[in-house]
Amino acid sequence: MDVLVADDLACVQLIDVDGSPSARSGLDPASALDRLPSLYETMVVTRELDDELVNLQRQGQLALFAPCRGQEAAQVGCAAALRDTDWMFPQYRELGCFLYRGVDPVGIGLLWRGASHGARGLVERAIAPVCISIGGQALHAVGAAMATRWLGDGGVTVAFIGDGATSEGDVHEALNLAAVTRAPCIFYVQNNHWAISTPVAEQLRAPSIAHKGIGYGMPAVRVDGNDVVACLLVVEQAAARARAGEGPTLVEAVTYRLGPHTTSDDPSRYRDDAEVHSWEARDPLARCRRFLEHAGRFDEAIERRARERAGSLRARLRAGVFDAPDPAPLELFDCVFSEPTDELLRQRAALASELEAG
Amino acid sequence: MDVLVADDLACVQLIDVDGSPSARSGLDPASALDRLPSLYETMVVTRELDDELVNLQRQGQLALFAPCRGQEAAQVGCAAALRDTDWMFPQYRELGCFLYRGVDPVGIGLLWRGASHGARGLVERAIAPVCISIGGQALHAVGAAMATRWLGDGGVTVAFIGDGATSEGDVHEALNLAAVTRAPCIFYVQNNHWAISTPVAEQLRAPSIAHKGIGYGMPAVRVDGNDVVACLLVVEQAAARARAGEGPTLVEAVTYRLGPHTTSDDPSRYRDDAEVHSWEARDPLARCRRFLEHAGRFDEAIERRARERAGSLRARLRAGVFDAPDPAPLELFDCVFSEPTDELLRQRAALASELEAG
Amino acid sequence: MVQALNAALSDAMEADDKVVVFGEDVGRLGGVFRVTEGLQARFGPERCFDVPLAESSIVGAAIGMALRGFRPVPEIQFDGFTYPAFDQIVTNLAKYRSRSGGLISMPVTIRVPSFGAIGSAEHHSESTESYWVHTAGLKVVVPSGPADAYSLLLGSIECDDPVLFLEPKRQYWVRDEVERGGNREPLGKAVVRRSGSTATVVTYGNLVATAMEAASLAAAEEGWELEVIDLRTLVPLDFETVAASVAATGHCIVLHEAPRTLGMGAEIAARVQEELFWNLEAPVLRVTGFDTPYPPARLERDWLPGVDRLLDAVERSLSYEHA
Amino acid sequence: MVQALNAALSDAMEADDKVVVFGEDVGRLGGVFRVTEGLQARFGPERCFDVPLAESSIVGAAIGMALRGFRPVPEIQFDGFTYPAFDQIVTNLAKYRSRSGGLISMPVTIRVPSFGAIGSAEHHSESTESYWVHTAGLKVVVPSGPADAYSLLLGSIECDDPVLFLEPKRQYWVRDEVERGGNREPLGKAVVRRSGSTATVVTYGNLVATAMEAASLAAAEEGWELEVIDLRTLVPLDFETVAASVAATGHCIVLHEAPRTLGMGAEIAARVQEELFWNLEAPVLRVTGFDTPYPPARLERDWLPGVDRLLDAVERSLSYEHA
Ligand SMILES: Cc1ncc(C[n+]2csc(CCOP(=O)(O)OP(=O)(O)O)c2C)c(N)n1
Ligand SMILES: Cc1ncc(C[n+]2csc(CCOP(=O)(O)OP(=O)(O)O)c2C)c(N)n1
Ligand SMILES: [Mg+2]
Ligand SMILES: [Mg+2]
Repeated sequence: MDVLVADDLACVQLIDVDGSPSARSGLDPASALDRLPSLYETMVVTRELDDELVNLQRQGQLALFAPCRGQEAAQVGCAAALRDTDWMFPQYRELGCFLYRGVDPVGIGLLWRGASHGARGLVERAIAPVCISIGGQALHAVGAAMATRWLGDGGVTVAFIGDGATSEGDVHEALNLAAVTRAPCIFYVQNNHWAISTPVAEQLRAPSIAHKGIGYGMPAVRVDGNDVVACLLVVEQAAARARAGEGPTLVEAVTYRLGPHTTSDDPSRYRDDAEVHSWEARDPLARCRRFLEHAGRFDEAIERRARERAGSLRARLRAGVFDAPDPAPLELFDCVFSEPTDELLRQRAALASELEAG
Repeated sequence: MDVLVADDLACVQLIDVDGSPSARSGLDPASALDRLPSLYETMVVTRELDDELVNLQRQGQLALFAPCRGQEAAQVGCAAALRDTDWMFPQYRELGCFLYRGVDPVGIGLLWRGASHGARGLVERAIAPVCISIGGQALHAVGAAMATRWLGDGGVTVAFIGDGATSEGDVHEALNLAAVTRAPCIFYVQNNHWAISTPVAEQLRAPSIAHKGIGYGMPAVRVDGNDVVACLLVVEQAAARARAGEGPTLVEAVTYRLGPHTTSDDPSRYRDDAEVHSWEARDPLARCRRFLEHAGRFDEAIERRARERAGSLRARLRAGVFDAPDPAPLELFDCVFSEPTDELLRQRAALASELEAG
Repeated sequence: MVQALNAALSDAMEADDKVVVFGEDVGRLGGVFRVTEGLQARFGPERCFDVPLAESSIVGAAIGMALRGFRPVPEIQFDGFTYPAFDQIVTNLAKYRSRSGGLISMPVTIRVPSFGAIGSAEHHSESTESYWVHTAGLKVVVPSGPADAYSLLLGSIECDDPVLFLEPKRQYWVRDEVERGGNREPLGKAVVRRSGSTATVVTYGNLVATAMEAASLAAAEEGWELEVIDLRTLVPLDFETVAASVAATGHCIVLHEAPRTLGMGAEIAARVQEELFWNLEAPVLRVTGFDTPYPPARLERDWLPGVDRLLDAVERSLSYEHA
Repeated sequence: MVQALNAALSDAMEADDKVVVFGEDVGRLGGVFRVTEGLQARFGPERCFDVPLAESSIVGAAIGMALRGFRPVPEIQFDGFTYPAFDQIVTNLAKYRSRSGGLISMPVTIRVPSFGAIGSAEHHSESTESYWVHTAGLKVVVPSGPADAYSLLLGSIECDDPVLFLEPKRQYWVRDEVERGGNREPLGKAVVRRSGSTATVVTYGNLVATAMEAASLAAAEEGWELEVIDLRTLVPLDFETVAASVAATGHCIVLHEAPRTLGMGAEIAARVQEELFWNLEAPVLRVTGFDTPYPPARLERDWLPGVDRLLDAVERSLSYEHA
């Protein structure tokens, strides 16, 4: 009797864990070499701003923060593979993508401060608001991909999805709809091994997340998510397929969340330090730097520029977020609808007089 | 670069389209031969009662009916592979399963008459109420499978799912939950090629529905759904696996809906007669009969008994459904909760006095 | 009404090539009620198309299309199947504008064949409006007949906010001359379908016809002059029209199919007593469905509020006295 | 309150081995609020366990377990994440008993950390109660403090009907001696938290504390004696307790966090004016959240109804005169 079984799937890798060139792919890193210093710089900046946001939270300046430490290569590599006009649909942890696109970190800081939903500064750079409710963004990305095709602008869209998010019904519906309509959409799963306290092995039973592609009739690739060059090249290929009308791709970037789920979380309650340490040894920043060194492309000026840019953005972030004044409460009524209804105007007036009364 | 591609998957088949034994499986039909006359009988009864329900609808006795013509082998074969205590979770079209279990057709008729939701007589035979809202029943089946294991009763559950239903988020969540918990659950997809007017080719892009198993780490089988022996043996194997603690199986029974989606539907608006005719040639009843003949197990008494039983059940169905009195409206208030609330009693009294007033 | 809706879709698609129509069985088949018939042939399969059987995906994809400047008009095949899309509607569609600080509009009109009284199966007769009306960020429109169906659908599609457009299926077979030419009805205006000074009946959708029938009967048999208000849009609510009427009559009855508890009647009653406390000669009464699941088809006639249940309430209101 | 809830779960699991607890992060981690802490260690991973990240599956699986005789007590991690499970709750859980002609009970208690005022992210502060209260077939319970949390949770688990058990997160950190020993509170009884003759304040959950604070202040500063009613269960609604109080005070104010339109206040107001029309000296007033999405954390204090907004309304009620 014919029973379907799954083949194993190797990770695409161009940079070895120790930073030397890796043979595990048929891709050529040459095309990426020129851009690598700038990717490295964005990864450094991401790491530093991530730290600063954790700091700000500890100082009582943010309500909460979900750090991306460990996932910088997965995020920066993916963002770098896109055009500036390709819409990205983040979950919430994609700081590296935001910074690659040049989003002002102050907007991100104010989001986590609890001063706005969605984050200011994203939409203007073709990034959808963050989608805290897991999975929904995948469908938005498919709809936008269909629209992009109708507009004929040659764009692609990227849905960012966590390993946990793959369990949600919406992500299934998104993969299926994209496959059926051949939408120019890339499903980019950052498998960081944990969904809060749930390990990926309890999230699904397939040999890998990429194996899900088969059930949708969609090509799928596993990539070493701590290898920025591999992420860049794999997403570039997926984007080229999409732009050529060949439809969606599922990319599983295998990485690790080195920090807590959010600043409210204590990961020591559910995972071993040893596991964390083993992934710290695969740190995407160090690997990228060693690879640059191997390739003879590294010089101290790269590191210095990165640290300088990080420093100035940290300062900008702190200045914009620390004790930032709260937004005006009355504005809440202004963007429920395109025009406030009579009822909303009435309620706005009631709150206004409350606020006046003190 | 390693990209996952799907292998082809052949259908398990024991009876050829022309009724001769088929080589397309490693299964041995011998074990099924003794039971085959009785399966054939239930298939004949199903066909006749299906016709009668269509008749009753045409005569204005039913609000609606969703005929199962063409899917008798898929339904009867599956039901016959189970124990009487294994819970089945139907979608709505599973007349063959109901009859195999000995459900009184009057309950089914009254359901479609619009006299009850869910259908009387199912629950007593370990069949869940019909689930008109597509997909939800798959999750109920998984929960019941988990419960069955906790009860240690060695049971399995079967979720009946249409090809269209596979697109719903709930079905994905059910497959994943069952795989992760190794629940003793069989996902039995009747791929009848159409979801109302949507052909299966527009419902998904995978080479087959069975290919979805890979993404869940779940064994999957394609079976010729018009071959009652193949359906029986495949489900028996899946049930044995589940009972042995080896977890769920996805079974795709490839069949065809010969009739309209429901009596309100006019399939000539969306599909060709030629397609329908080609499937009529693969009629599961005729095939089963020819196979019995081949095996030297057929005699006219089998046909006669089947027609007699069908005739008497038709009569019983008509008698129980034709101009059946409506249920008492006040009963509506009695099974909202285990005990009606004060508010419901108040509303019940209000309706009672309305009804009295005439 | 089917023809009017079809005409509105067709005119909207003609006028604006950003309008796209999709859903289950709306393309090849033209919809199970034929509301989208001919649109695929006329505008092509890129502008009117079928999607897989997954309601959350229908709304979720519409959000992405709207984000890129389209005006999606998806259909959810039946009222009860809006529930699988509830999360996308409430979590995303309703909140996208405010989440984006007002930068992103969501001009999405979700058409939903709705309400009961057509003898259908479970989940095919739901009154879903309370769920949407309670959700900030959604507009809710319920036409009661062909002419409104045409102009309100055009008004909804033109509106830059998400609209739940609930079509009373029972009215699908009502035919009426509808003036085309693209006259849109702005959302938020109720209409007085019949004037009267005895008592105010506030309703919408299917039950406008019931109220009109009751009003004729009441005039003929009791000499009561009922004022019948068709709300047409539940959000924004045209409370002014209700208030003006109740101020004059002193009696108010709200009529809807949805279960009583937290149905629209609760909101209207709360609002009327808040703002017209001294005008009322009797409490606002609610004539509604019961707090049970929608019954099987054979029982729906008993369950649904009809002319008698309404007139009973009018009588109770008119004869209301100090306890 | 976390300890009280944990004790109730533990006592229920001890008393009945058909009680099972599951959800996202409830097993290994013991819940993001630690409500299920220690249960997996004590009762084993078959009776307290984690499931994949999929809320519809949590409720759908609970239905199947209940069908086979279990008493599932699933957790949905936050209020806003009940929406992906809305279809299973409304379409199946609420209707299963009636669909099966009364043959199948659904003793499922869905625990939901709920409501606002804890400075959290979007979707973590939703008031979902209106959606459930409007849906026939669901019971809705909202404890306001530790003692009730214990006895109402036991009462809910024991109840043979589906219960949405909405835990006001803001109260999680309130500690109080709770008498264990399995005393269950039957559902459907409100409680008068403070007696008074000036005006009735009807509320539940987080805002009971607000109302109590306002009542002390009003007594001290204005000499008003507010009667504070904690509804505790919204379905079944203990309207008798409300009616008795309003009959005595003639003034009624309903207080809740949920947006105003079709919040619980609408139902209470509609019902009070229906049944106590001549007792009222002023309209029932609603003191509520606004008809906007729940605001970002920094604005929630302005948005949520507090002591001042409540006392303003009391004053408006007491000074209400013919317009
Ligand atoms: C619909 C929904 N359910 C539950 C949650 C609570 N929650 C927040 S993050 C999270 C885990 C997400 O894991 P994953 O998708 O792997 O993303 P990661 O946090 O690892 O980046 C959960 C359960 C949520 N935000 N949305
Ligand atoms: C959630 C939901 N959405 C839509 C429908 C309307 N509907 C009824 S049957 C059907 C097609 C089902 O197709 P399939 O699953 O293949 O089952 P089949 O009818 O072929 O047996 C649709 C869309 C429904 N009943 N439930
Ligand atoms: Mg993760
Ligand atoms: Mg089908």
